[in-house]
Amino acid sequence: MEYLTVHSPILIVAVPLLAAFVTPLISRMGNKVRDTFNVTLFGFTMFLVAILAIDIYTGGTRVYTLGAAVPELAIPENYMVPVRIMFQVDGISIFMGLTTTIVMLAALVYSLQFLKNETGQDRFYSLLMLLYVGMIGLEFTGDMFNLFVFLEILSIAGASLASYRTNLADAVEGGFKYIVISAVSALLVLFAIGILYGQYNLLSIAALANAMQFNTLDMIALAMLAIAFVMKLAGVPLHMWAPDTYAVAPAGITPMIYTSSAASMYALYRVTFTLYGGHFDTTAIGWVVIILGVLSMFIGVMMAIHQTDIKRLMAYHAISQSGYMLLGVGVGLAVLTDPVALASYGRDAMNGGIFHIINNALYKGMLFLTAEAIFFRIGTRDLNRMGGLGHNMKWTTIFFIIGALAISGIPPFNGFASKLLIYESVFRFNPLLSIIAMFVSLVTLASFTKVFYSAFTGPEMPAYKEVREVPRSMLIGMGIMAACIIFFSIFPGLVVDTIVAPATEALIDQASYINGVMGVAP
Amino acid sequence: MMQYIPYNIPFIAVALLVGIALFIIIFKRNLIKIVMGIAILEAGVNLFLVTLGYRAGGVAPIYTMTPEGAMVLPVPQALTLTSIVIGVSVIALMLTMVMHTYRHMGDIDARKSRLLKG
Amino acid sequence: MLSKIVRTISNQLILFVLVFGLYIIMHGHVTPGGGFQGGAVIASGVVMMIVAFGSGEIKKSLRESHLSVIESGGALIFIGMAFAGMGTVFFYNFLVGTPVFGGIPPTGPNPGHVWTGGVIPIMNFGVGLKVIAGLSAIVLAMALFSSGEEMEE
Amino acid sequence: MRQIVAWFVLITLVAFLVAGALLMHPFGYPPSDMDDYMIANSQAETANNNVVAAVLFDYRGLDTLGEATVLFTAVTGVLLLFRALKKREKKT
Repeated sequence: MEYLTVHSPILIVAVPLLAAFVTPLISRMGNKVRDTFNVTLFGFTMFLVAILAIDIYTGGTRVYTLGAAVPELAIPENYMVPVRIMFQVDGISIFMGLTTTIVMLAALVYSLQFLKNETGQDRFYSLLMLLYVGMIGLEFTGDMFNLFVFLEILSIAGASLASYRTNLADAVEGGFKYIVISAVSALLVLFAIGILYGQYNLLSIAALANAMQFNTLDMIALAMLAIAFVMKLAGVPLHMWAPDTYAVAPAGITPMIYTSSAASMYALYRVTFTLYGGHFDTTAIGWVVIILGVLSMFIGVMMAIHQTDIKRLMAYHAISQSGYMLLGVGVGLAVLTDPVALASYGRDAMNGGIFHIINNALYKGMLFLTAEAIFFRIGTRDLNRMGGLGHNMKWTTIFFIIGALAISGIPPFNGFASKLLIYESVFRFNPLLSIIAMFVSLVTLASFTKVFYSAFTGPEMPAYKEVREVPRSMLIGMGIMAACIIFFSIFPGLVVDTIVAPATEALIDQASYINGVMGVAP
Repeated sequence: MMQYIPYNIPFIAVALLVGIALFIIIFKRNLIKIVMGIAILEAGVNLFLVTLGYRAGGVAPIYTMTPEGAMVLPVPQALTLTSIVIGVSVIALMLTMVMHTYRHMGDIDARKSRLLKG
Repeated sequence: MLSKIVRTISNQLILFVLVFGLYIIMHGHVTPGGGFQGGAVIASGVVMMIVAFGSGEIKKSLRESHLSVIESGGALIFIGMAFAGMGTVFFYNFLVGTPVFGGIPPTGPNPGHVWTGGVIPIMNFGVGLKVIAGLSAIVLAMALFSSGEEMEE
Repeated sequence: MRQIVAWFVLITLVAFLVAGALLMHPFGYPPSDMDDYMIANSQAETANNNVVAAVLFDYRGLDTLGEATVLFTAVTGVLLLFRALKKREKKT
């Protein structure tokens, strides 16, 4: 147990990686064996995530140096800078890790029966595991170049899964768009890493943050990193790929790609708070993030209203919801150097923004899954051709209602809890922003009401008389998400205190992140 | 700043290479050309990484039968190797998708396809 | 399929390519080279065979499913060596000082010895297998697709 | 309009890049704290003459594992996209 706790950061990455490598071999023994194998190894990974989370929430940041004589030995003896790759897991990392793991569990279970009649299942599972590895690695790593490598893993796995249905031209185009955007953004990240490396000869995030001088070159690097991550998380000026890709990706994958955008958002926060924070007045960059957030919120929801493709509509809502996260954390960033404002509302705004990440991954993921369940049964995503599905797909309808109410911020659902935190704190920062946020929430409600009426209510359509409820594993996949949503809705205070507040603290407290590496006495 | 210009020509070359690549990616609409643009962008970034590690008069960082003297930095070479392989992978996947698009559309011009507009 | 001259020369040349690639892979820890470089050399040999004989001919002796298995095997060797260091830390070079590839070279320039490097030669071998199989599989799949052949699942 | 915006973005980016290139450390004289450690200690720590191989497989081993994974992912992805879409009749 002790051993597992010490090694859990790397095992969480290495075990699914092993599963991905073994899947092509083990699938020769039959589909049942392969499914059991994957689910078992993922179950073990979940167990590891759980023990790591408990360890972090009780013991603080964990550093794991790969290849050193002792895991905690980040800097070689009698030397001043770290030379090895290290994993550095703190509050925000494990928060993102938990989010990713829950979504992955739902996606994996959902895919089990969804894929029954498709070819290429072995490779699908392999890539799904690799997508998970990419996200978790991106969230846990404490090294800039390693972050780039994991970013590429998740991009390539995501893009090839997005165009899984190669018989549809849209699917291939969606995947191509995603890979182009990913490649350009990853190369921008690599360029920025090169600039930082050339100046400081360091690659560890903590050591770089320690050495940061914030001269012109650092600003250029920051601009590149910010552009790259905003591109990857589908913030508004660079959001064009998101609807195409989200709409065509097969079920189970859309929530995962969406969560990988959240992982890019984590990378953006990690760079702005941990790498660059504390060296300059963050007000300006905070405002940039806020403006990006408001634009994403507003334009996303406005584009969503007139969509008729159910998944495109949800994709635009996903962009709009990312705006809330950017807004909340942006306010925190803008007041980072002002202790009074930070204590009175900055922390709450960041809590709201970060809490919204997990809420949104859950209900947005579930909505994507319900949309895909409808597509699975009736073979179209066009809202105008749906109707009366509530008669035959009762569970899907219930899940859709839960998700729609949560995304619109209706009390008592968890979307309301996080949005309320954002409204209250942002109102004290700038009332106008808060009003825009509330307005967007109303429009979201209107939009989802429209979807609900056109898809689920109304008389039973003759064409869909034979439509049945989706298979059980798909229902379980959606049920996992719904259960988490309900849990989060009943105990929002508990969730904020246990997992969100440490995440916020980890972002604000740059010094302890640096000390986790640089402070270890040789 | 001025005194560095004669020595910084490799970095300027990198900047121009990246500029050319971005020009291609932004303005060209042929999918193959977009892939080529990304390949050039990769080449630019790889050149940047490997020039970062050059030490004047240095020898390759391999001790086997090496002459005495300062060695160039090994880390950028490792990073470049990693990034080359990643580049190959990305481009292989992109070309796969282009081949599929061609099969569906009979054409690889992004203007003619429905979604790849912006 | 190209002309008989090309086919004959390719048939002779592939041996040299294989030997050269293996040399680069197995001496990766003493001279310039390593798994990726050597793997790319051998994979380019495979590409030469595909060009000379045509993908349909190659498909009879080289299936993607086999390549996929070889690739997984290479990846497993690599990650297995990393896991084997778990006694101390993931990726710990536990073979240094042991009889297997454990010789420690003298500090400073030296003639070099193959029996050094700890886990690195083994990892190089795993990566080499992986790169050979991976790159060949990509090119073979593309060649088969563009010649309109049916792919196995 | 779109063209103008695109040109503006491009020119700004290239200007930034050239400015960055001029501000970099002089070519051939990089700072080298981390790399000096590797050059000095790779033979003793990893029993390896080739410092680049030592960096690849030991000091930054996870990057190489990630890189191998990227290649694996790409191969799996390519084979996934080129797969036959219809299930084949099982040979008995």
